Amino acid sequence: MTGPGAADAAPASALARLLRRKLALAGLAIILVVVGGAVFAPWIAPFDPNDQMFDGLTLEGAPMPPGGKFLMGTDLLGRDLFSRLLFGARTSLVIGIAANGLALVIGTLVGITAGFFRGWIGGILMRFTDLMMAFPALLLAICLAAIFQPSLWIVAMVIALVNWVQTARVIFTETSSLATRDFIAAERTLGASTPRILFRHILPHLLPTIIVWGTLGISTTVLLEATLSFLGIGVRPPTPSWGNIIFENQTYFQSAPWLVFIPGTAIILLALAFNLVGDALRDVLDPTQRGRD
Amino acid sequence: MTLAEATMDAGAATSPQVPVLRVEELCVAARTEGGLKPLVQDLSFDLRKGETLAIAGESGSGKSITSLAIMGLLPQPAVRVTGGSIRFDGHDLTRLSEADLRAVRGDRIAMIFQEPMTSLNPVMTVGAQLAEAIRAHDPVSRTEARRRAVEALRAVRLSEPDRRMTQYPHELSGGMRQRVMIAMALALRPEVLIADEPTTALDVTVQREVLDLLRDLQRDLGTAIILITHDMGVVAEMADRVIVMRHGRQVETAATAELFVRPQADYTRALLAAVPRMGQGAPRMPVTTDPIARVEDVVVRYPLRGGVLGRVTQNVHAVEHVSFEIRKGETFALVGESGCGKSTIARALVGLAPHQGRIEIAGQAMEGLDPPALKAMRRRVQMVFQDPMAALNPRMRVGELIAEPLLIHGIGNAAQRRDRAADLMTRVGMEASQLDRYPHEFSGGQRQRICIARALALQPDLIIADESVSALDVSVQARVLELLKALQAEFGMSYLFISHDMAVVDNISDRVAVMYLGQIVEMGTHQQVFGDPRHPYTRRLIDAVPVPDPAHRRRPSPRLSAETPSPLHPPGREPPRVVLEDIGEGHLVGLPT
Amino acid sequence: MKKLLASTAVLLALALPGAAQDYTPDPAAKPGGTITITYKDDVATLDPAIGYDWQNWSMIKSLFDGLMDYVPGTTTLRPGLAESYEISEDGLVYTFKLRPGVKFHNGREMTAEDVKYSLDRVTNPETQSPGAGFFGAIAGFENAGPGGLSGVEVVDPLTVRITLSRPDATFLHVMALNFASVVPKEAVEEAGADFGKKPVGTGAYRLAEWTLGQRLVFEKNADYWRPGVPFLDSIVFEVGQEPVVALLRLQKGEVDVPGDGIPPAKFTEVMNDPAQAARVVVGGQLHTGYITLNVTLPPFDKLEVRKAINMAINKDRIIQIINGRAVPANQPLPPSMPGYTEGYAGYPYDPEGAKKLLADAGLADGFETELYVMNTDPNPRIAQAIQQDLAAIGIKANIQNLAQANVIEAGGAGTAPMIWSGGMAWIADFPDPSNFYGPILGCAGAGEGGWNWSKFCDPALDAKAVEADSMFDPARSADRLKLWSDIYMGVMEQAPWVPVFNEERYTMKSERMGGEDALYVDPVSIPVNYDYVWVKQ
Amino acid sequence: MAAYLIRRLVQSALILLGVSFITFFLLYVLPADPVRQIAGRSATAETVENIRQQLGLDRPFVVQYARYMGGLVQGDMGRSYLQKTQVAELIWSRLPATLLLMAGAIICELLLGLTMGIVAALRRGRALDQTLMIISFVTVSAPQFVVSLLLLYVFAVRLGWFPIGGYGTFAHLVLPALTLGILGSGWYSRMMRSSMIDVLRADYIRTARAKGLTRARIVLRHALPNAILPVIAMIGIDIGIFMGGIVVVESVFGWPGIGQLAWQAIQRVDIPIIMGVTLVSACAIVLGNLLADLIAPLIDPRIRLR
Repeated sequence: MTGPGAADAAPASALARLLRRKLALAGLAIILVVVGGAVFAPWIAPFDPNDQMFDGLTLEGAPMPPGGKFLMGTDLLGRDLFSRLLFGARTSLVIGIAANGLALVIGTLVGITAGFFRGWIGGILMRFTDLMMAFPALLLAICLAAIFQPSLWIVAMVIALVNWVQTARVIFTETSSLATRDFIAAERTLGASTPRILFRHILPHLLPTIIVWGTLGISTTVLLEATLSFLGIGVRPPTPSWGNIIFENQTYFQSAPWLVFIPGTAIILLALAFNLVGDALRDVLDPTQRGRD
Repeated sequence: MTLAEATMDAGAATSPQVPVLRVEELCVAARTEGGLKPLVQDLSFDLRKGETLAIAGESGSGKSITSLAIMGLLPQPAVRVTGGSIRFDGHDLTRLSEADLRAVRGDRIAMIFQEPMTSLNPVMTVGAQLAEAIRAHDPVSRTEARRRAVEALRAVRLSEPDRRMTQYPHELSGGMRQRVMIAMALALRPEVLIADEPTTALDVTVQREVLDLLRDLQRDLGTAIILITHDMGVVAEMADRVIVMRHGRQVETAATAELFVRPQADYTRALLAAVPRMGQGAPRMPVTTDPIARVEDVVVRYPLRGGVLGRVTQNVHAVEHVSFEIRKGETFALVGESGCGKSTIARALVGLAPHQGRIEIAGQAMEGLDPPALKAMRRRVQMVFQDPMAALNPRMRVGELIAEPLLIHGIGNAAQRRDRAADLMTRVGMEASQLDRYPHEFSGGQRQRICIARALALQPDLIIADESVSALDVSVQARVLELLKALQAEFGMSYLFISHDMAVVDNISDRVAVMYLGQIVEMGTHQQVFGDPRHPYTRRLIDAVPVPDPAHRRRPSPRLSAETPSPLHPPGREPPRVVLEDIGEGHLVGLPT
Repeated sequence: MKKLLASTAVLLALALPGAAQDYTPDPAAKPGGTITITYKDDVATLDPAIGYDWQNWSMIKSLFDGLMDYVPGTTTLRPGLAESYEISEDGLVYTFKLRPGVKFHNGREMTAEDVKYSLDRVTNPETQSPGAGFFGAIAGFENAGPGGLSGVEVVDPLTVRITLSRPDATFLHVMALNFASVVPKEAVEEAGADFGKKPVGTGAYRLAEWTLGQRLVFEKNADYWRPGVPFLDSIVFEVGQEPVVALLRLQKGEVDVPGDGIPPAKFTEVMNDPAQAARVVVGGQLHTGYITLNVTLPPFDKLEVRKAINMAINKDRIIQIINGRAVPANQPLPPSMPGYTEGYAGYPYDPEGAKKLLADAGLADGFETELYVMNTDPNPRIAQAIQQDLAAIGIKANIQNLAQANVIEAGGAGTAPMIWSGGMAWIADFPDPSNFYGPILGCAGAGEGGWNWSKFCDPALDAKAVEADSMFDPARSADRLKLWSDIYMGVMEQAPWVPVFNEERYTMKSERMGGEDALYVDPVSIPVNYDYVWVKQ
Repeated sequence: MAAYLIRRLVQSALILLGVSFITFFLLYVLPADPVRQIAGRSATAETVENIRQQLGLDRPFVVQYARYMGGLVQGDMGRSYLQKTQVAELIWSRLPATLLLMAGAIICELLLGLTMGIVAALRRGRALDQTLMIISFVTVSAPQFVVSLLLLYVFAVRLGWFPIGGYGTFAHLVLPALTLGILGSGWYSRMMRSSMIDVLRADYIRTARAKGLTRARIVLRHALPNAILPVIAMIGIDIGIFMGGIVVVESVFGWPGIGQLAWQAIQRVDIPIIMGVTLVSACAIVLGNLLADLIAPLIDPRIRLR
């Protein structure tokens, strides 16, 4: 008989295994660079990200290309793109983590409740989840953003309200299957209370899934924030976020490609990094996914 | 030309003494992070025309790997042949190209697998899978392939072969699927058939039918069979010669009769000694104490819903009007085949299955208890599950797991609980120093001991052992059974022992109830039930068990292929009730209806 | 007082000295050909009573005619479906003589009944016309409904008499608005609410094909009553095209005129290429971009604060951001509008002075406020430039970057302290100074939900405005314009707005397009006067 | 089967009812007044009130909702506030474009994604597998607008292979469909790969090999139908993602679909259009899921429709 393996047990070794994967390591490195850039932005950034510098524009009002005084060029208001990217990383990360964290909490609560208590509570919760699935997510986000008027935290909340559904479904499926596992039955025969079963026995088993969805979800969130910003309903200017940097400059993709493709690359890299780490975490933490590489 | 005719020719053409397959010094190894790990080492044997060679051994002995190596189906690149040769028809199979191997596979060496449930493609009809196997090697027309497929199904005695062709695997029972597998394997009349645990996943009566079928077909076709099995009973019945393997090495090889009578290796001797045999259960003094648990007229049904409004269209009648009692200090066994409702009763007893009727533990009815009282009652009944790995939370340390019931019921402080856990560990034959390990660090038998220790923690009156030894290797099984007996002697608790294995039940139980389709058809002391079975179903069960003795002569029994009736009934309809009649000294027998 | 057409021209000549009296089409113009024009947004409707968009304004002008019209490429009035008109001495009765023999696209001849029906229809609340308010001077407007306007009478099949309840100097301009277009009753009733999809008018083109959300095709109206026009056989309008994409297609020769003009993103590139720059057409617009300061919300109720903000904005920098496609504004009216106050310097850019004014108002440490802005480029950028300018004098303005509807709502409700008007800004409906006052600076618009987002209401100025609008006599035109100039100077003294710039329109045409440049930046037939442009073959 | 269909349809109707209610409510509380948009700048307060009454927007929320649903039941989605056109007509005229784009995108992503997934599964652990998986990660991580702008820039502007924007011919479809397809393919390839790896490990694949079938036959006839099952369930969900995401791609490529319609309507609070588009999208999602559920048993006979 083969056991499900060590992943069920020791988290330390999970980290060790994670670090052995080159791609995950690359992802972690990117995340560290971005987080570092965000945290130390005030010290690294050569300029104030919101300073519309006089020499940041040509006389005709065109932005400056990369090189020279401005490492990555300037934007349409003559602000230093590199500085804005650094500060924008803060926004994107905050949204990524806050929005996704909130979505994860909502999704987990709904999923675990619906999965464990079948019957009418579970039924209602899952029907509601179905209903949310039927909403065109972006449309819903646009409506919510219009109602609440965008600010950093509102955008995070809107994204969370849209994004929890997938998590809820996954957690629901996992909880339902966990609830039928023998060791949960064993707990019941021992007389364990429902909260004890939920929090001591089921929740720890969901942690890998939650962690994985947490990391994978960050990339989705960063992208959604960028999309909302692209549509003009993201965080408030002049606060830079990677999404609204692109939004503000999107039509200049031909005359000033650096304004679109540098932040675009940054978003891709960050989302890629979170995806790589999340995927590796799934392999390391989730025994059912073991060995797919 | 039928299969039978075809083999007559083949049988006449070759001498039985020429080996069709010769394995020499075979070594198979797996690549792991820690380097090459040998799975099979220096294995050599000959397979002669028309003979059945059994490769027997417990899990991890390398017997299945050997069969995959012969077929060229090792999960490469991780596992591969590292030495030796497999000679077949003048070629070394280990050196053949994939294309050449493909020509051999299925056509000249065929294989059937342990899991009939998963070995057929679920999205293809039986007919398509059969015809495909034929057309892969014989360039015949579709119609001809189909005709031969029907022929093959008929040869494995499947009823309505034409209809089966259009059915999907999930529409067939396990036994029927295994027949389809056999038909597929034998359709092209291979010279060698490798049967890897062909009956392990089947119920004992179905196992009987499949074994009979294999033997009949071999007799007709003259195919050489390599039978991979862990069941010494199957070996004794089927094999001409036996190879006993352990840890990837050949321990002993001998003619079957010889091996059973005069085993040479210590391991073989120990293995044979561990095999439970019917009729060896020591006669026990009848237990006449008061009942600790009483089950009265218990019914468990699960509704199946359907239709537009989700109304109940059918009920699964899992348990139907079952009554019995378990006395203090006795071992009461429930036997029966899969789906007969025996586990459902266990679940009802611990409150996991909603039921009608009355269940009493130590004189107190379970129905209508408030949560605290129910919790208190749960202390008195504990359960040991079939799969110890699944029953132990893999994220908790063994010490926590064993102390968990104490914690739940608020007994003692942390130190006391730990002491108790350490004590229990030693009671079940393990060491207190292992308390901080995780379940996956233990072997299957050790895990089951941990489960038993956990069940003991609350000093229950009744322990329910639901197929608790079925997943274990025989040697481990024997030790766990010994442990259970010893613990009973020491603590005096009762067991409800649930098993499909007649021999095990015969060995451990004081009283036995035989279940069939949710109802008890016969109940009595183990001497009564096994010594004097009255109900036809009980007899069929007992007769079907393979006896680990080559000298044993089986009573000729009718070759059944009837399927088990369904436990599904529309609402309002109930299955006919079995009425039990006491034929003396508490031996209850269901009247045939 | 009775005037024929000739004297009308005199009146107009007084308004705009030196303007042409009528228009002579390009002698080189050749008939025939098809052109392609693109727009980003979909065409909502072609119903002249309803259409009020950038893209359908000029389309409706080509499908329909009103009693009055403008000389192509100018702001000079000329007669349209009316051959002549006379104005009573008290300025309250206008009698229009219709041009005979004008046919609708459905072949029926247009009569005075149609004129009355059209005016009744546009003022009927059931029509939900966004232009109904322009006809407020016609007698019986308050009771307009299914019964029609009491002030509009049919004298005979070719004569319509319109009675006003008060003198209105802008009335002839109103009659040139799209909303005053003449529509055939039977076609409107047949199509019902779908008249906007099946327009029937008297215009130079008729609608040949409309694939919703994709394209419209106009084809030449061969029976058009003006001889010699239009030149083109047909016009294809493609909608849903991003301006940048439209310009790329223009560069590839797939598009003749980008309806939304040259997008900022391509501006420098186009201007730096002499070959392309040669095809760029520049024209003034009757447009002003401004910031409203809500005078009812502290601290904007303090004049010093409003003046300080006026002095804090670096208009040159903002114009640089939009690639210099505007001129700095110092008053509500754009320079090309009659009544513009020449020589007025406005508030200087003087952050130090602004700080001082703030200190005088007791706000030396500045304050925090909100700046509402519509969320389409370049408005958020302009808002950020404004934000930086305000920050320089200690005012922290948070930007509320919202969809158009939400900004309008906040402005109307009076909850928005500051609004940058870009994207929703005032482009004059007709070339008259009064058009910049009533709804956006007068008391009438200052109520809940009105378009006067400053909530600025000065009864004295309002009284002056009423006086100016009653000066219908062309002879007093100069006095009237002076009066308007005074009104706007009065507004500037109280500084409810920060006029920022007057945008200039930069558009482009393909190599093959003919006709003088003014047709491509027509101040009235925005953006293109389709009737007079032609294709070089 | 019929009972299953009916029950699913009833369920779907309930979901749509829920969607309609929530959307209507969100639009009701939206801080923007559609009447001001309709009435225009020159309107008097009286005109505004008149119009408000005519549209019934002065009534309580419940009445408004009931009126809307009453119309909807009779197939009337109302008229656009600003365009005065039947919403049904507006949506109907744009739906083909969106459906075409969606079909193109789904074909694109299935072709790309499934091929990548299958190849990666068969070459598991090799360099090709790693490369394909990194590619699929990049596509999953790329924002729509970056990819669409990039494709537009490279293939339309620079190379001139495709028209820059618009609608009509197959060439117009390529870039927008490719954008959506590339973005979606990453999910499919990853899902297909892991599903395929699972299936290739299944007992019946071992049986198929033991029968001596060719590799191609094993992959195509035995593994693929089994591995594709989870992917089919995904297509239903995918439609939802498309319906949301189509706004960006349609606006970049000037594709006359309902995404653009929705975006313009939101800008102007044209409630009937927003409602209509939301309901049509929700319908598409619900139908997509239903379709996926109906297709699955055709491939896998074990799945019973209950």
